[in-house]
Amino acid sequence: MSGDYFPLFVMLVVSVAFAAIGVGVSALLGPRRPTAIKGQTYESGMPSIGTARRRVWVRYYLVAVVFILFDIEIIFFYPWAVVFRQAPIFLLVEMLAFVTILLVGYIYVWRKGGFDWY
Amino acid sequence: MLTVTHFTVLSAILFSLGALAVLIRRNPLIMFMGIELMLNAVNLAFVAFSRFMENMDGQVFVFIVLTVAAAEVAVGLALVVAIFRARDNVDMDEIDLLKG
Amino acid sequence: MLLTLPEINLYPLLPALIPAVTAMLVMLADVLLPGKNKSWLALLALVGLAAASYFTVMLFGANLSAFNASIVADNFALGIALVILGAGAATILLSLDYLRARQLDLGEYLALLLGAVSGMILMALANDLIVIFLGLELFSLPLYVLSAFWRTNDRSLEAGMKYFLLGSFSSAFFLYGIALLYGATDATNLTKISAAASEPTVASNPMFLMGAALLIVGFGFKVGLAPFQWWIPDVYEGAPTPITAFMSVATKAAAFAAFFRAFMVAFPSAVVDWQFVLALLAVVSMTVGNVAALTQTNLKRMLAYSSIANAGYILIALVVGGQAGLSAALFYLAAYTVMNLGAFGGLVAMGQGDQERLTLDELAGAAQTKPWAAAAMAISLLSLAGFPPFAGFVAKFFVFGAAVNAGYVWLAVIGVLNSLVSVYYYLHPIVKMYMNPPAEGWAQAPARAPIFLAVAVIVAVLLTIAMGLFPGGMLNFAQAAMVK
Amino acid sequence: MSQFLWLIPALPLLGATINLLIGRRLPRAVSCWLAVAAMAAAFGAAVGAFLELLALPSDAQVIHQTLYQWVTVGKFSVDVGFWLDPLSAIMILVVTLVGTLIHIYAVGYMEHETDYARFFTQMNLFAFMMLMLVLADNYLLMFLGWEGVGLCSYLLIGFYYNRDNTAVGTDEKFLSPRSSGTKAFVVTRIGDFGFTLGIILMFWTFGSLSFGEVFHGAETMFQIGAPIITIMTLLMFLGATGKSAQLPLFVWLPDAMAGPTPVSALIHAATMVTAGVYMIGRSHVLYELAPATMAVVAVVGVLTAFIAATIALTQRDLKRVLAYSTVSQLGYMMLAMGIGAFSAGIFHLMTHAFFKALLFLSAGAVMHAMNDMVDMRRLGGLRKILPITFWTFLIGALALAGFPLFSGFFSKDEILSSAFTSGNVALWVVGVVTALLTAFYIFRAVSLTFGGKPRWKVGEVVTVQGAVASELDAHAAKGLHPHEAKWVMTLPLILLALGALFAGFLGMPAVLGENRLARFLEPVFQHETPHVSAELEWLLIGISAAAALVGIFIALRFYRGDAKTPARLAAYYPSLYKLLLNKYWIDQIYDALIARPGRWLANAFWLELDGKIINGIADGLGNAFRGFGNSLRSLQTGYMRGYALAMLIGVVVVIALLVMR
Repeated sequence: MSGDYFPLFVMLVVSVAFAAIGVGVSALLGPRRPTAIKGQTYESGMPSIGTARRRVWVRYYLVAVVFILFDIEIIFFYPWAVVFRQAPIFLLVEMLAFVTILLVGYIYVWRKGGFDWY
Repeated sequence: MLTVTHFTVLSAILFSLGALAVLIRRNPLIMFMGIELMLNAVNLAFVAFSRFMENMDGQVFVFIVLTVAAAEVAVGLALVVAIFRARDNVDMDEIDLLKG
Repeated sequence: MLLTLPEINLYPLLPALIPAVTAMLVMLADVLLPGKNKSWLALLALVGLAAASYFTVMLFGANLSAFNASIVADNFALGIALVILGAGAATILLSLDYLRARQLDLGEYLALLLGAVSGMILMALANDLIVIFLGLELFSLPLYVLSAFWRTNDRSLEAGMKYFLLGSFSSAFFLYGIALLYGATDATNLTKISAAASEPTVASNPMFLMGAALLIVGFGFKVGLAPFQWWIPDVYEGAPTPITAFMSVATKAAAFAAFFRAFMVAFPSAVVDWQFVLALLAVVSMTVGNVAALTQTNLKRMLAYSSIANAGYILIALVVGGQAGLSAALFYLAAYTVMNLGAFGGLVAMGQGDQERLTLDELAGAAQTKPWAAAAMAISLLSLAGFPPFAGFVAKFFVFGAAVNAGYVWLAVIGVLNSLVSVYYYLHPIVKMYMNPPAEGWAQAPARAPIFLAVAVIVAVLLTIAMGLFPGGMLNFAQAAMVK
Repeated sequence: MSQFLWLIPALPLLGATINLLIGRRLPRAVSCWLAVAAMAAAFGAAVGAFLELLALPSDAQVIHQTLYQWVTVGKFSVDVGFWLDPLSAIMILVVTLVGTLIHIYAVGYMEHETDYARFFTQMNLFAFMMLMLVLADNYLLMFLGWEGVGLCSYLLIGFYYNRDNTAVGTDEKFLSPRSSGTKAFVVTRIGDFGFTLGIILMFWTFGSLSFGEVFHGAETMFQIGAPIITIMTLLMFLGATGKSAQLPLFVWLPDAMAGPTPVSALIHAATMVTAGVYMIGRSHVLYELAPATMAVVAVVGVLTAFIAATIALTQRDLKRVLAYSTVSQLGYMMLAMGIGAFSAGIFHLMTHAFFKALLFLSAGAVMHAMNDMVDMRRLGGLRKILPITFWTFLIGALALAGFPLFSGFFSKDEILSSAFTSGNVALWVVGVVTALLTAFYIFRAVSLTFGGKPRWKVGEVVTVQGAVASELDAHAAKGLHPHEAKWVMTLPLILLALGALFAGFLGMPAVLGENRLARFLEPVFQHETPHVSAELEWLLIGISAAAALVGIFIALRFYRGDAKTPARLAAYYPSLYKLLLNKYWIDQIYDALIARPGRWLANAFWLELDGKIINGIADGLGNAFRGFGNSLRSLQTGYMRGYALAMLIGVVVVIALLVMR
């Protein structure tokens, strides 16, 4: 039983080692001359403003919640995809019904202004 | 060799930890995490039973539970935000207008 | 992996499905159609509930089941579904002016309410623990939101938060119970659990017993049995009054329906000796509810404690079990629904603008300023107190009679003692309304109750009287209802 | 007619409904006379039913009408049905006749009351409930009436809810109408609990609640002395002690006098309080199977009669004298029930309904004339001013005292001689002594109220203690100007006086004539009057008459004109006088036994109680429950985490209970 997972284990070790070696070697060998500007948080080239530990606009929470709700529905797609070939028409109709319900929610959020980015 | 008992015990421990979090924390978000932990402990039990009884139903239940948990998160966060807006504080020990 | 296609027969599910579809239609209509005044959404919602009621009635006697027997539309479930649909419709009527006075959004409210109705009916129809759980969550989540719906009001928010945290806490226990039963019996279908439990090894498995115990916890929380009743007073007081009315009757009906089915189908009394535990819970609930209600001054809170006590009375019917217990419970739930809606409806009608008259002092002399609301409340409260000839009296007689017939004389005696105690607090508001000079600050000129509200309250009161005077028809119906 | 039995209760219900819905908008006269008309029509219907009953052969004198099936539990069902036999026939005649007269009287008595619609609604509703109680063909329907009359009584005692004190012109402290109503309700509720348990036990035993099936089952299934029947009858008797104000639950009735006087007359004298007696008479089949219960009933009855009579000796409030007298007379009726002299008890119930209603209404006429003042120390000399009232009161007093040939004489004598001939000499002795006391206290009242010189002045303003003169209504502010009332009040007095005079001839002892009433009731009670020799019967009649005459004589000597003799007596025997004046400290004993532990319990839970200490069992029990309730409230802290913890404990307990078993 554990034999089945051995290749997976090897892959895990290799990938961790690869990342660790890359970071470790550059940290050891690279020159280090920190300045105030270099120490700043990377903000895609924009100058960063204020502290990161501040209140976030509450609309972000709304986006997060909507994301969670729609994201979690994806889990139903996996079992569905696994058995899809066995009864394609039936399962397609099922999934259409499912997606339609989601769509109602989507339209509602949209019209209520949940996605407005002002 | 792992038996179903191990999983049952683990899930019971996780469940108790979650319940404990509800009891000892005052921040509703953390209490809520405790509740999520309880639900996931149940998920663990479902998966374990499903695996050992070779009955796939249990795994499907996990999906359902996950969905329900997500919906609970949405409602819970909304409530926390609403309360925070109303009173700038979400300490559950200070929310006691209703009593007696 | 091989897929066996499930038989899809949506017909028995229609009572739950139609409210859900209506909820979606209401949501879409709310956001897609123009216009400021959305009152007609209520009409749409009522039409949906009427359609669901129509199919519910059509399903009577057919005893259909669907989805591998995880949905069973027998007469008991359908009777409960009718009670829930009626409660939902009454709540909509109670809410219209309440919401307008507080400038709350109607569309959202209706969608949530219809969602809750759908979940409750699903729970009543369910014959599978997972479906029961789904139904439970489907109605709990909207109710959490509805409790906090008056979101500028601190009490409403607090009610929602408490309800939410305690509710999900108890749901977790309930779910854990399901998992344990699944582990012990390899099934979540109630009939299959019952079959598995006939093996002694399963029945004596502590996991199995613990699962059953956790189910009691979950159901006990929803119906408001002591010691899981803590949320009830706080949430009932804080939630918007129409929602309190809805919760007190519909939640109870749905959760009791599943409670009855789970314990009468899945755990035959020969296998698990749960009667004693439930009898104990019934006694504690009745006593705690009635005694704590004695000192309340806020009517919503008082009715909350009364709802705890009533959960205890109904539980007696479950302890009795069998045909007699089932029909007694169905009648009691129906009677409780009409009289509680009458009482809460009267309470809503007492308000002016966004001000409510909830305490005994505020209600003083209401018979002069709001004679009709006072009369409706008086009749409903007398019925709740078990005074003949109202519905509550017959319902209590029915439950206690079934208990006596089944040999639970002691339980009936405790019930009677409790209902005698309860008379005090039910009578107190009546005395205040009829025997005290009007409280200061309330308009002397009787403002007419809004028409929708009046319709709901009048229907509830008439039913309270009719079910007391002519319980025959309803009773025959209740007796015809039985779990297959 | 027999199909229309339901009309008898339905008519007052109709009256109540109309007055409830639109009474406020109707002119006063329409509203009032509508209520009277409803009662009169019910009386007409009752007479019709009675005549039809008389036409039936005596071995089948029952009219049974089932309206519909009310509730069904399993194979057993309860009907809404009416049962008219000689017993219920007498009751409906009394209720509707006396009720009609009192309604007429009330039209005059309540003429200054603005809330007349509420009053007549409740009075008619009461009549409906009482008729349901009496006509029911099963115990559940009877229970409906039983609860209903209790509710109406409660509402009507508290009719003057906005007054804290109704005792005009006296320094005595009485409960406010609201508290009195509550007290009545609470105390009778204790009795009702017993009654309910009795009904449950009956249901459990016989599987039925209809009179026919229960009595048939009792006769065929049980021997005399069967324990279950004894328990059942005792529980039902507890209900009767509450409703019919017997020891130890009689404390509510005197306070019930806070209601309007027509209420006192109708509910707390003539009809409702006799419901317990009627119930025992109705259930005589069960009671005859339980000799132990019968003994309890008899002893409780005679003790109540005696104790209430002694308390009545010293009361200063005229209505309270009558109230204690009612308790005492109800004790006589219970005594009759207890010794198996059922028809004698019903006979006394009937005569008492006439003469006690008469006494109350006459007292009401006095109050009407004297601006509601009923403290006898401030009355006196009214004989000339209120001649009709005086004569009617006198007739009522003679009937109550058992003066020969007045109605009360025959009925009381029948009870006493039944007690003697059934071998209960001790009961008989107490009964005769009580009869003497009765004659004494009622003629004390007659003397103090009507005799002697006025102890009041024309134009004197009498008020409730502590009231400010400026708050009086115009009528009361003018002071005392007593005059005889209008015909609406005097006519009922005269008609009732005729009843009090002649009702007794329906049940004359064998040596004087024929006991028609007992013969009429024979199909119900199958009771054979024991044959006694004429000499013994004459002797017993003589002793009864002598007791009455002696009592009247002493009272008239004592209270002739002045009140000095009793003062002298009080000086000689201060402790005895004080004992009686304080009603044996019964309220105080309740306080010590029940109220104090209740408060202690509450304090034990660290609770604040509102500091009002009111006497009586009502508050004692109430406090105990309230204390319990407050302690439960204090658990409901509002802290959600506490709730979660409590729930978790509950989870553990439920698991433990289920898994351990």
